[in-house]
Amino acid sequence: MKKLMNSPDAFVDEMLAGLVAAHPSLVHEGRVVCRAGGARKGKVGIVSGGGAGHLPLFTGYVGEGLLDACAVGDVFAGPSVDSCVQAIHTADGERGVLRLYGNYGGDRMNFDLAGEMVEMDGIKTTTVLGTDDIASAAPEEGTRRRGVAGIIYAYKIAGAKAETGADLAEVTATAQAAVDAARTIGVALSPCQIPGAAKATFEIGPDEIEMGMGIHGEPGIWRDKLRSADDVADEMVRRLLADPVASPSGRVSVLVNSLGATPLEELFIVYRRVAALLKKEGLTIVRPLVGHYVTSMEMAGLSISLIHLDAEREKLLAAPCACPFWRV
Amino acid sequence: MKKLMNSPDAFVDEMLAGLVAAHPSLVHEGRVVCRAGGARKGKVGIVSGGGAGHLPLFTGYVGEGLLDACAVGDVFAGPSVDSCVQAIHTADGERGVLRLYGNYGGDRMNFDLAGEMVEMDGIKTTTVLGTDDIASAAPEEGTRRRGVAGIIYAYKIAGAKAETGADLAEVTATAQAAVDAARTIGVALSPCQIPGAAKATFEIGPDEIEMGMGIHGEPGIWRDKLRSADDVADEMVRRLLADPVASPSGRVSVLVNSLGATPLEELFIVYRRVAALLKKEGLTIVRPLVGHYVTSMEMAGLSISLIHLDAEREKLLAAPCACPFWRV
Amino acid sequence: MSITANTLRHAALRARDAAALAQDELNAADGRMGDGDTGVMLRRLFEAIAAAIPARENDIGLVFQACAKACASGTGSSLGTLVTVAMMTLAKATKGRGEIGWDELGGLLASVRDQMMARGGAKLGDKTIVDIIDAVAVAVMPCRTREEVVAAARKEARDTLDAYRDRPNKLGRARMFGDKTVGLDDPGMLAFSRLLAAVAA
Amino acid sequence: MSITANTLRHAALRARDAAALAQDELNAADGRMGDGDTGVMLRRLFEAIAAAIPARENDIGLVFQACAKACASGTGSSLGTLVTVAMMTLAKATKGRGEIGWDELGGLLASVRDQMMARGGAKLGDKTIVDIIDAVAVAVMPCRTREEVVAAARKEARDTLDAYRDRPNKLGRARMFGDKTVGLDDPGMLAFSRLLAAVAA
Ligand SMILES: Nc1ncnc2c1ncn2[C@@H]1O[C@H](COP(=O)(O)OP(=O)(O)O)[C@@H](O)[C@H]1O
Ligand SMILES: Nc1ncnc2c1ncn2[C@@H]1O[C@H](COP(=O)(O)OP(=O)(O)O)[C@@H](O)[C@H]1O
Ligand SMILES: [Mg+2]
Ligand SMILES: [Mg+2]
Ligand SMILES: [Mg+2]
Ligand SMILES: [Mg+2]
Repeated sequence: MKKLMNSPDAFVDEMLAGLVAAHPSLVHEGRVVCRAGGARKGKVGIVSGGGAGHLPLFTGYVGEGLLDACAVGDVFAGPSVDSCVQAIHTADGERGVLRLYGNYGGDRMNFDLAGEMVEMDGIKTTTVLGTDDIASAAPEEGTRRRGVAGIIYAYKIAGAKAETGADLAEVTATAQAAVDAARTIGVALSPCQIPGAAKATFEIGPDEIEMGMGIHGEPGIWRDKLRSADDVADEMVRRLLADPVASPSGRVSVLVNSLGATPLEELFIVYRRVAALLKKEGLTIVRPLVGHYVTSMEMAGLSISLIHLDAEREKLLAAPCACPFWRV
Repeated sequence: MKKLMNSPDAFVDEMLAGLVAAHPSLVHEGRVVCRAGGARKGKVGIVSGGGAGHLPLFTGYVGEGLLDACAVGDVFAGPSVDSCVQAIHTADGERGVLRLYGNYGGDRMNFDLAGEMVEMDGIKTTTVLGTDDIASAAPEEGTRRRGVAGIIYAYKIAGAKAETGADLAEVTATAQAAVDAARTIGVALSPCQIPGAAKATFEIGPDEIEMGMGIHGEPGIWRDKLRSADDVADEMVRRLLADPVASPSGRVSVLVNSLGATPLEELFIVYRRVAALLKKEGLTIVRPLVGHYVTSMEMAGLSISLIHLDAEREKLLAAPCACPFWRV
Repeated sequence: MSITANTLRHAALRARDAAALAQDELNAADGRMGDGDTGVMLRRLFEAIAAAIPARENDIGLVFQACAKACASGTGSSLGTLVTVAMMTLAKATKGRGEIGWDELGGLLASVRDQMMARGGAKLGDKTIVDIIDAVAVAVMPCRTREEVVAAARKEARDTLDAYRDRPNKLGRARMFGDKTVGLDDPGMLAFSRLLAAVAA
Repeated sequence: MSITANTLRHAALRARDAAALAQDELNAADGRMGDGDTGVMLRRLFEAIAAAIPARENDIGLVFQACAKACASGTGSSLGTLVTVAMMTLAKATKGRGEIGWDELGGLLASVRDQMMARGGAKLGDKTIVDIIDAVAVAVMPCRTREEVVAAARKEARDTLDAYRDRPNKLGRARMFGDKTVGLDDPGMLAFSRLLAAVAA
């Protein structure tokens, strides 16, 4: 796995430098990226973050109607506590800050510590954890699930809610409800490599696929010979629909997301089947997304995310937003 | 190179089905994709096309302020003459149709034949060929150069011109000027595979890079050990700037484009350097683009395109447009 | 006896069967210097042509036009388009004719060659299908009967393949392979010789 | 003699040197069940700590707080954050103190262990750094002098590594490797034992 880079140590900082150079709506200071205009006074702030290597996640979703700031660490390693503190400060518009990020042990420790630190500065914070990966734990253990691509729905919905002037408790509740309504499952076809690492994050045979693998190579549900796109899509959709949600409305949005190397051609082949399956189940698809939204660098594979929409979520999903990688 | 697909024969048709299912602004009939609203009467139509396997090119750029219709063939094989005819008919708003596509022998034969056929139906057509790949022929042989990623600038600029109500000759001249002002060079790190093919489109060592390779694996300028991102960017920019253009204005747009598997992280690392180099040359960058714009499925590598802007091109580049993969 | 619409109907069936038989050989030949699809493309193309030929049409030009139509929707490959060009050229040249003399065949092939060169940009000597058509066109030019045409065409096709084998391809995908194509048959030439052998059996 | 700010300054320098020496060993240990970065992370972290320790501060709590600050900006890795937690815990517990008795060390380590568990969610027996801190905390609890603490701690650290080696890791990245971690040292535990050996030399 070749990389166009200068040195593993400079990978993340040079990537952030390029990101903000290409997108003047973003600025960065160290490992924190925020809106060029800074925090908007009177709006609840939303911060996210985690390990680098998942672009457009996290930093690409900073913008109007989405996130206010992100803290990123090295590739696949959490942001430092200081970066988390800094991100929260940057996002603070004096109405409190929601920490909205994926459920990973290291990230949680750092954001929690940061939360306590900023509280001493008088900033009120709350936490909502992305827990959409249905392959990472059973439904009964929902809070142990990892957060993967589905979190971008929570960004969009909570971000739109915050723009309405809602208070911290409301934004937090809306974000939590969005996470609770989102489900994701992924398949991996080839690994990626952490810059500077001696070998790939995992090994997989030239004709194998792994169902349910996580975005850092966390083991999935099964590994077997590659199957047809329709067979793979069928199983993924079946698993997503079998996972219980509180009150399904019959309206969903769906995200068919490349983990990196899998091209748009294959995403559309899969989306075609997903759309047909959901239709057959009587579900209406609203604002589907197909593309590179949450990646693991050059990993091949894709994930399918489903979010069940109530009237409020559907409205918030349709609200205007503008960041380098998503615009409504 | 594993693919999530159902069968090589169904690859393109299923991909198109998924594309239009996900993007209601597009419709397709066979191998032709056009705007859902159909041709706008009184506007010069613009059609493009070529082999499939380059998404978002070509079909992804159909939309307001861009293309009216595209004809695609099998993966890396030209569209049939009939599809070209059909695309031209679909794009016809009774003010003539510009055929704007990459300079490849097969595509040219088919679009030329189609042009003669529709002329019998009273549709006036013109041709502008994308010839931006500076690695494919010397500057003196500019018309022999292949068309690669830089063509999307011609789509945008000609598309915006057509929306102004300009006539066929004006739109054609604007498109030709855009092509003449655009330069691209690519590097490849790994090959891709045509669905159903027994082997990859080319072979390249695990530590090698090829400078100047084309988007179907056409041989480039040199092949050597992988170098640092900055070294690679330096040479690419040097080659782009050394290629003479008619009247450089000091203002350029630049596209750092993934050929497929190369992730955004690496694109931004390269863009950071490209931006610094152009600045050092006294050039001002307008509306840079970084992402997956013209790919070769899962090929690893990237291309850098530069377009020199005069006042009109800069204005047209900034004009509103909306397609699934580019919005202004 | 001259060439009629019926001659074409029979030829189309033979060409279809020959293309099916030659599929793997042509794919393999193309695989050595291209994308390995010449055989499969040609099989599909001649299936479409055979299916599209009108059963009762006597106008040779209209028969060729139906063939051209079938080709135009069937493929976007270079060779496929060149076959379309050939069919269109023949359609124009024979429009309104119920029969054609065997002595006209050389001239018709020559205009096919010229149109293909005009469309595809190949030059004589580039080692493409154009070279074998050119050679056969010249060879059958003096022929007056079916027997003469068949004998001259078959011999010339074989000779041309042999003559070009040890020269490099200079056009299209195959050109990228440069001197590696020395010793190999050009897939388009090979395809023409196989079809000719079947039609002229 | 008791523990003073000066004791910490000396310890920090020894820890920094030990972390540098152990870098490759720890990377290799982590490479077998994780992402192979424990060593490099720890070296950087203790370089930052050694550089951040105030030269003239006598308040032990403030010395630890400076260490915590250095950690917080240095790393986002799990172990790095746990070291930050340890420093913060010690800072809070010793704020305003100019000296600490060696008999207090067991209690301090126990609260470090508790805070790490509260933050990181590890349970005793998961085979993490928490287990070795727990074991050492319990072992030094009855000790009254530096000599007693050093002897008990070094022995207990070795014994704990030995005791856990043939058990599987149950937490974090290493958990994914399941029974493949049997026979291997946990990199966090190994790191603690190397630092301890250096500080308690
Ligand atoms: N421009 C051209 N002019 C003449 N012959 C051509 C041209 N391009 C291709 N050919 C012929 O077509 C053959 C390749 O056909 P095919 O494999 O169907 O095309 P493709 O390269 O599109 O896959 C070549 O061997 C050559 O004889
Ligand atoms: N949640 C946790 N609780 C206790 N110890 C942990 C926890 N997570 C990691 N560790 C310890 O940290 C070590 C790994 O450290 P390091 O390689 O720096 O972290 P990372 O896994 O982030 O790369 C493990 O061997 C383990 O001892
Ligand atoms: Mg790590
Ligand atoms: Mg082909
Ligand atoms: Mg071919
Ligand atoms: Mg590690």
